[in-house]
Amino acid sequence: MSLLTLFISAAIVNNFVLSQFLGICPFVGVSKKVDSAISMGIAVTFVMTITAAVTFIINNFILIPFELSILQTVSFILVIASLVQLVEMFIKKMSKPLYNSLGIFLPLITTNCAIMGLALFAVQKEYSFVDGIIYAVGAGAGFTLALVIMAGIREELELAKVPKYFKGAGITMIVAGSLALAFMGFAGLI
Amino acid sequence: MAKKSNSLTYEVVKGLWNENPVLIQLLGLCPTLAVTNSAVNGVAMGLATTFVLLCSSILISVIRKIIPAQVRIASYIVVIATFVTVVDKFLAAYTPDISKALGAFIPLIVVNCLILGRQEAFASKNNVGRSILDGIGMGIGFTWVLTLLGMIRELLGEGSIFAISIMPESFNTWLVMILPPGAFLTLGIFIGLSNWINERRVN
Amino acid sequence: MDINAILISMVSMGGLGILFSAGLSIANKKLYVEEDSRIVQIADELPGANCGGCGLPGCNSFAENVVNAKIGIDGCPVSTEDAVAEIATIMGIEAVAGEKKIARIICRGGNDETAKKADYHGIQTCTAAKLMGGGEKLCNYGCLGFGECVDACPFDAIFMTENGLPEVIKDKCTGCGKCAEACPREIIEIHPISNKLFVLCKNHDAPKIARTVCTKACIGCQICVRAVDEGAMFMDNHLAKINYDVFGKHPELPTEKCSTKGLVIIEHESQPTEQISI
Amino acid sequence: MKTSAKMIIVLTVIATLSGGILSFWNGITAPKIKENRLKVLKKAISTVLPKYDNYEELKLSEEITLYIGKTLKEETVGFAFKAKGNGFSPDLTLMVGILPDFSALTGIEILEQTETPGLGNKIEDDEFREQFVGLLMGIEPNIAVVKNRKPKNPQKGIQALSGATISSKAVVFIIIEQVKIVQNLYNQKMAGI
Repeated sequence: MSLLTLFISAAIVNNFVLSQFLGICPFVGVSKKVDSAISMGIAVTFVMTITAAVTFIINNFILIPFELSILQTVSFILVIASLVQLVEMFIKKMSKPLYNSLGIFLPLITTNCAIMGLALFAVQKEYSFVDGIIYAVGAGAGFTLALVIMAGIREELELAKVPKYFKGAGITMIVAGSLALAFMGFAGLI
Repeated sequence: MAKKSNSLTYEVVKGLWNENPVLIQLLGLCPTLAVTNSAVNGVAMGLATTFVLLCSSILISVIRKIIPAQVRIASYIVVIATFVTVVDKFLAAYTPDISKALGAFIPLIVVNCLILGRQEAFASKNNVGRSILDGIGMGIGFTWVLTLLGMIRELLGEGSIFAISIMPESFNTWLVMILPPGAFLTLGIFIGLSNWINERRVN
Repeated sequence: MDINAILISMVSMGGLGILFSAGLSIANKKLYVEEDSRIVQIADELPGANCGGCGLPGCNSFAENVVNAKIGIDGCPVSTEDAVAEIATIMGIEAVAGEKKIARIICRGGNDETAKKADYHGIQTCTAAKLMGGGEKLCNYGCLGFGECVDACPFDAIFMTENGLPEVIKDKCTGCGKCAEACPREIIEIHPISNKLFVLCKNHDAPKIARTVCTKACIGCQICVRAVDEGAMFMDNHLAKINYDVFGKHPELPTEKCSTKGLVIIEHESQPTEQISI
Repeated sequence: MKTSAKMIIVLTVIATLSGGILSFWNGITAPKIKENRLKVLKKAISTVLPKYDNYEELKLSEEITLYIGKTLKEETVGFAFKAKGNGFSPDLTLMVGILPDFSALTGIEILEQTETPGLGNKIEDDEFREQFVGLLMGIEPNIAVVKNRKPKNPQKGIQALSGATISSKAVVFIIIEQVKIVQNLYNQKMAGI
């Protein structure tokens, strides 16, 4: 699978949010405004790339040599949680404005299914180091794409006369449903 | 919400409806959408999550005093991950077909926002007894929503419930119900419905 | 189950644990940003729903603002009384019981009171109606009646009556001010609940026009301003206004003198608690 | 100093304990899991190969193992091996059975697939899989995938599933590719001994 097809398949064809159902919690929570969606997307892509690199190292140099695949889940999530906390502290120290726009989302990322999903799929599909990174960047791009489209639509929704009971999460789900339908059109592209 | 004043029964009941994890708090949506293409999967995922939620609530509410603040999230997550792997291996060993059906979504219970959410919001602030009740309430609340969602999607998507075919042969199945869009639409309508029911109940 | 497999896995997990906890503790020391520890304590007291009712993006920023005293400790409309008390103890100031604020509708120009100058079929929101020549009603200061405030209220504490005027459900309203923001004519004001006396009109037209525009408008006859002592009330371009900090102490109320009953004590008017479904 | 020491101790203790519990639990469940996997493998091989009594494993390369079905009289009945590839959606895994001389297929079984439910996943139906029994291999031109009518010569073509041409073609393409690879690996192995 050439890198480009890998990127496109991760970003669009098998979009992490719309066809694999990963990362729905931030998808509903953060997609109120386009700028917060973009910074959330960047934060997620950034953490995904580091996670892909670190989990590849841990998996291939610690877990497989010692047949510890049972520790896969535990070690990965420990890595992700600590990494996110380190990144948050780092950003908080280095630049306050970046922290204000980006940092508040970082605690949300720890419980983000997309990151853990990415780590597990990369291991399941036995991607090499470079493939893993491209897969992570593609998945991050797909996540950001879905989030930004959703944020754009939801900004319009503010003005629309949404029926009272569907306001908020209900209408978001239905709009996400139609988005998933659209993304299904990409199936078979790769 | 005041922490002390809730009576014990309220702790359990609140998870079922008025603080239902999926419909009201919008937690744990990833497995809710992904796995409920059949009722059996819904039940299995619900019970697996409840087991993990219960065990981790108990353990975390016991050790909450000794965990320093900076390592709080990391240690909670390691505890949850341990229980998840236990469940994952248990299912793979004793019920292989369910494990195959649920596939990658069992390890993803670790990052299920519901569990870490409850630990942060509740188990880390209350004693063991209350956390158990809260865990049971939230778990059952999560399970019945998943099962109902699974039933509806299976009924419309394959014309059967728990693999017993119900719909007449003439009914051509709504393929979309099994696919991702169906999941989003059904959950959206579910949330709308529950808001409406809440509205009627209030006045 | 062989022991050394268990040992290997314990050692490797332990190694990872040490690696990351050491990293975190070093980071904790080196990257320590002096942050007021009270922020974390206050954040724990708050409901954590990040609803934005206090006008700030989320509970952490509310806690931060409370600590550097940019916002009152009762700024969070949704938190309970004992949470406010708890925050006060953290902040070390005595808890001035945050008086419950609620929204008040400063207009009584419903469909019965004002005549219609047009039949509006455009976009059914107040902002749109206001842009299109000031909506349906004759009065260009009064309520437009398309319920944008009802949509904006996150607590469903406001509803439209048949008479085309919004009405606030006292015990549901948390005074978050979302409806006041949403109303393009600023008809809705947020007042402490103990404040009972209002001039329920926003009309600045001259007396002759005001009288034709709406039966309950303040026509600017100044009887009330002359009836109370100096400074309690004042005229602002044909509209009587109350100076609350002075007026609050004044027992004698000139409501019966008002020619169009624009000056009203809210208490008599029964605030409905059950909601008529529209 | 106290808090950071406490931090290190707490997290390491929790991590080590969880490592211990998990590998202890792994000790209990690993044999069961291996057993289940073996059962699935056995079932797949038995559906793919003609009647046989036991099978041996021959490791051709890092990922490819050849399962050789033998009767009691040590007479090889056929070979079976796994084939992986992408169908309409990724990760399509099959078990392929073939005569010892690699001339014709003896049957196929779909191990894992995520094709579109209701359309692509019909490749698992017996009616579609039966067509592969007796399919000739190594012929030019390759196997014809025919739409909505029976192929002229059932040994040279299969009828694609209606509405799932991509999946049907993918199955055929994966098999042809894998047969070529396994064939020359097998020949190298045989030449090597």
